[in-house]
Amino acid sequence: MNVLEIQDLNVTFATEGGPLHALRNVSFDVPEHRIVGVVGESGCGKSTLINAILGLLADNGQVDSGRILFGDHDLTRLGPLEMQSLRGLRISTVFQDPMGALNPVISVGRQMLHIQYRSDLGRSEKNARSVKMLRRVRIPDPESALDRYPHEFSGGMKQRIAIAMALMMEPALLIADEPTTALDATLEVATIELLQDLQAQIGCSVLFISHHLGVIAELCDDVVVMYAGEVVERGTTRELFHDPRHPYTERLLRCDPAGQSGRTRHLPTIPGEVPDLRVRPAGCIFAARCHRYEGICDTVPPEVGAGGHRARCHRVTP
Amino acid sequence: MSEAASRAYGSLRRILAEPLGMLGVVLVLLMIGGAVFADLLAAAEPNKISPRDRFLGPSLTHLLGTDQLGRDLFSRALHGGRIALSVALISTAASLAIGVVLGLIAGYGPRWLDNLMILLFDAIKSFPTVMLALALVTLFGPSLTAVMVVVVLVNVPGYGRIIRTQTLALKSAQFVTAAQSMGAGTVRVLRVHILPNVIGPLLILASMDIPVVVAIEAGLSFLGLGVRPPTPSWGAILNDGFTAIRDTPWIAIAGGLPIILITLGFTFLGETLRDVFDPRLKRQG
Amino acid sequence: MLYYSLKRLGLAVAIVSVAMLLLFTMIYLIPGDPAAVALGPRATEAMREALRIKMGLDQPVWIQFWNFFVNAWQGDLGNEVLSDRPVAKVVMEQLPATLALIAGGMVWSVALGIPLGCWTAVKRGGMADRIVGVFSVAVIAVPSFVVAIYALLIFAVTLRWLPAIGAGEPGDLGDQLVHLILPSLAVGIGWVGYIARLVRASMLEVLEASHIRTARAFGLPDRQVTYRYALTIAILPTVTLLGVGIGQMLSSAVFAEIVFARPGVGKLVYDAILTRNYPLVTGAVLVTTVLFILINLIADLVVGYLDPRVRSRL
Amino acid sequence: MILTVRDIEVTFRVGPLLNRRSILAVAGVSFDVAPGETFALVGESGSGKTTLANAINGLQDTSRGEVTFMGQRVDNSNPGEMKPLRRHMAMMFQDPVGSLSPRMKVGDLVAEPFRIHGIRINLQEETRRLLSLVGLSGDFADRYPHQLSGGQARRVGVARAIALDPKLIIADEPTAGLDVSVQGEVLNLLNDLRERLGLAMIIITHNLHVVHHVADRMAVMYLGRIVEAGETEGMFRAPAHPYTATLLSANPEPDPDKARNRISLPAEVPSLLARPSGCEFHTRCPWVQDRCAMDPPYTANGEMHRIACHYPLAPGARPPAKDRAL
Repeated sequence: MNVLEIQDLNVTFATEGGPLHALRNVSFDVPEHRIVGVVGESGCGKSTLINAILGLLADNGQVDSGRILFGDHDLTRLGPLEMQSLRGLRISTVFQDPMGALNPVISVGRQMLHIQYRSDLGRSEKNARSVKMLRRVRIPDPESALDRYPHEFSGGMKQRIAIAMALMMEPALLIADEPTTALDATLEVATIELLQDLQAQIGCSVLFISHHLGVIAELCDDVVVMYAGEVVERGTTRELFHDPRHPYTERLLRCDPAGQSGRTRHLPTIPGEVPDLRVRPAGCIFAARCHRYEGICDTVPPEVGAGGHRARCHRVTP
Repeated sequence: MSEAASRAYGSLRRILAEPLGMLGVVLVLLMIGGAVFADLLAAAEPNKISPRDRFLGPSLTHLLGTDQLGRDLFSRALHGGRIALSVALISTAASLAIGVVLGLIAGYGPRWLDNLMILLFDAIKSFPTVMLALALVTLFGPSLTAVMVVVVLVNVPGYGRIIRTQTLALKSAQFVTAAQSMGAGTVRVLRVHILPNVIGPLLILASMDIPVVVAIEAGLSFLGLGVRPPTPSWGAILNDGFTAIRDTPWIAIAGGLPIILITLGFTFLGETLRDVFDPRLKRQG
Repeated sequence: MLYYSLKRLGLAVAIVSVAMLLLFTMIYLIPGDPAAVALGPRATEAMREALRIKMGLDQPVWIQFWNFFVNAWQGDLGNEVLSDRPVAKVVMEQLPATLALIAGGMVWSVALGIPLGCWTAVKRGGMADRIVGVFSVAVIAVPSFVVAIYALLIFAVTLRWLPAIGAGEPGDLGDQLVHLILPSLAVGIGWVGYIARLVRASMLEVLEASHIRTARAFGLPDRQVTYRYALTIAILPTVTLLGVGIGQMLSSAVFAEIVFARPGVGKLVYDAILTRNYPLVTGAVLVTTVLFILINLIADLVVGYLDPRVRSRL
Repeated sequence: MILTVRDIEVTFRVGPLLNRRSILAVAGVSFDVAPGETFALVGESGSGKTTLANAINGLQDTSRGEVTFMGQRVDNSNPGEMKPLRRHMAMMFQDPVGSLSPRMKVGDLVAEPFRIHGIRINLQEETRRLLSLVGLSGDFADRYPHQLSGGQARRVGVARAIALDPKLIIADEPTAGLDVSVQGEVLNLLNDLRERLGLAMIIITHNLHVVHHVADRMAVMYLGRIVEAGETEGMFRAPAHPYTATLLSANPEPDPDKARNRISLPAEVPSLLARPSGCEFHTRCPWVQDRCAMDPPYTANGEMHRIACHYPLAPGARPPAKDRAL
């Protein structure tokens, strides 16, 4: 059973230099009770993907084709009000920037109260739920925290409050957009453990976006690798990290200095740059930087089939 | 140099592509042209009194009519543009020069100097403009110089503060620290790294301030505290018209119309300049 | 908050003091003998000398300034030349009329500006946004005295809808309000534009903030996000700007009072200039300046109170 | 030694006028850098590593201690005295694009060190030479910073740093803001240049794995102090200070089978305004014992491997089991 199925999703933005094809034929599933990681470098389309799922694309962006299935709904076809009724209740989100994630002029308690506006509980019961949730994310003295304002908390605590708010209505799907990137490494570990614990308790699925391979390897069950708006490889975490098939995944894993067990003076890199998405190459998106490039890569875009461990590459037998 | 020329041409095209920018350019050129070629465009002497022609309504010989002394209002309005524009340009340039220097000193200098300057800026700014102008004109006597001193006094604190705030922000920018770490001195840092980054937005703001300056000059002249009669000034014409507003409204219209046109022209132009060159400024409202 | 308030208060006192110093310097720099100027050419040397002593002009500069400074802080701005009445009293008599005019302008600008700004921010890019944008720029650009005269010409002289001059019958509130409409419109219309633009700009900025994205992602209704989460923050710079706006309206009020022949501080100063009543001019300038600083202080304190980030600081 | 840092302290005064307090951002740091060596300063935000770099470079006044560069005292020196020495000590700043003046072209940016020091030379030729040295074509000279990618901007920063043939480069987070695939390029470039030009380098970073591949020796900082310093190789093999061990485990290898051994520190970093008593790490240390809250640990200067801990870890130590259920 999949909580979320993304099928052949295409998103374009109207820009001054012409249409920018930000997501191309993106397909993957988020199964029940699993943590799916989306990994990619800057410009790979991670943020666009989240905004498309949440129905929060900027005014100049639009879904051209494809479906985002969430339960019985196709999220690309829902009106704003229907979408709004899902957000916060069935799909929740934790964003990257803990400093700006909470409204600075409304107290934490009120903000948590507002999120529960769809619940029939009385005010004191709602507050009790907020306190319980804050306690679960290990905020010290949660009762008094309700009356405090976001600026009175440290960055790590703010991010934990944001997590508490996201999980308050026990959603079926939690989208976490680089939730630990802005935190120090030692706090990052604690936050990830917290997410793991809460996911196990609530039993939701998580779509976890990160550029940090180590974090993905530790936290996620499945991984989707994105490059320049395309899914280039997907599989279980173990498959992907032990047996990377797409040349991009392979090289990305080698680039991570943490992956070098011994000391080397010369670190591997991926030469070249991400192509301009306004003029997509006719063939494989990675062809220009690929070390396993051959003639066909320039002309025919590789496709991926459904299911299992897949890579979008001509050199990989499907 | 051709690169700069083609850039300038490109900017001009972008301004003209906006309807408001186009309107602004046309209005400004019209008013400047009218002022520069006033003698050619209006046959009549602006100050020639002819008692027989008093209070004539608009006609082909007198496009905007005549005033209580029989002077041709069209000619006076065009010549009034000279006064308004020269006051605006001279005093804006002076305010810019003083404001930039003071702002750089406040922003880059020691903390106590900064505090002192800000206090001074705030104190000057807290005089209501017209009140300050009235006080100064009372003390120095009505004259164009007094008007320009008022404009400089009113503008400098604003310009100074903007430059100071931006300088303060850039002072700790990494590229400034980088230059300092290479051994760049204060003068080099200010000239090469800070000034080019703060001057552009200020020039745009200053162009949007020209209507304000025109308004100060016209306002003081309207109160009889600006240029001395019989020098033609829009404010003075407006005052003549105000005195006779019940019977001969065209005099007031002749005085007010050029003020409206030039302020709108410069404002539309400034707005477009800002949108085209510095969209960030828009945020500051 | 206490520390913040004290700091703002201290700053206001410092600004008032510097403003007094500036004003005193200007008076001191007048070319010629103030006593001679005040008394006119027919006065005898003895009369001038008497006035000089009375005005304290025989003392050294710093003592003159000190006296001016101390007296001014105590509300003693000297006596005016014509009737020898205390300047402070004369100015205070005229102040309510000016304040009513400014309050009227403020009502116009707030009642129209904030909804317009909010509306155009939500509907940005649309036709209404463009029209309001041009309107805002236009009313900001055109000087208030031109607006005053044209309004007088159109609504009072030509259409005869509204009274042209005066402040209305004393005691008759309705009549006074009718007389207030045109002058307060002339004073306030530019600020309708300013406020509409500022509210729009700061709304757009706040609406892009990541906490607004978070609120949307939690499924909060659009109305709540716009009015409760965004407008409460976007309104803060508007309050500060209103403080500044009072200063500009004080300037516009001078013209409005003259054009519409209303009583008020502006008219008072204008008449004082024509009669060379210098103590009255400087006194009135000082009073309006202090008023302006005071209103800005209040605006800062209100912003501080509305913003928990400031409120909770000491 | 090309650079000697002895017991330096940097104090900041913070807070409102009536309630001004001073915080110790750098609290007595000592280390040496030998010619041709790469030394790494590692720490998280608030550890004082960037402040320390600025103090060495004379951009930040110190309240105690000595900094000696090429035999000359440079702490608290005035700009005039410092200027000749700046030729020999170059800085690279965190933000690759932000450290380039936005309205200057790359060519002028690379030529700037020569202009500042009044060196008469064929600037155009020299600029091209430097750009090619960092792997950029001459066409880049006409670009503006905002037209560069992060990696390219970083290369321009390197070209500026090596322009005057310095003896020492201080690089603050040289890989910050760069994607993993580009990080390697910059580190390789720095390594190459160091070997070719014989420079000494100080690398400041929070990422220990970056350090592993470039630094000969390293020091780990916490709340403005060095808690452990020594040979990079040895510290990676057997971290002795609990904080070093935590940092090492915090950036795990991208391997799902190995990643689960991370050491978690739930408590927050203490404020510099309220430094903990005794060993300042005791509020977060998984191995904490009673003595740690009372006695500050002592470190001797000049030893090859310095550890500020009462109970240094044995190689491969795991934190004592703790109750994770809450």
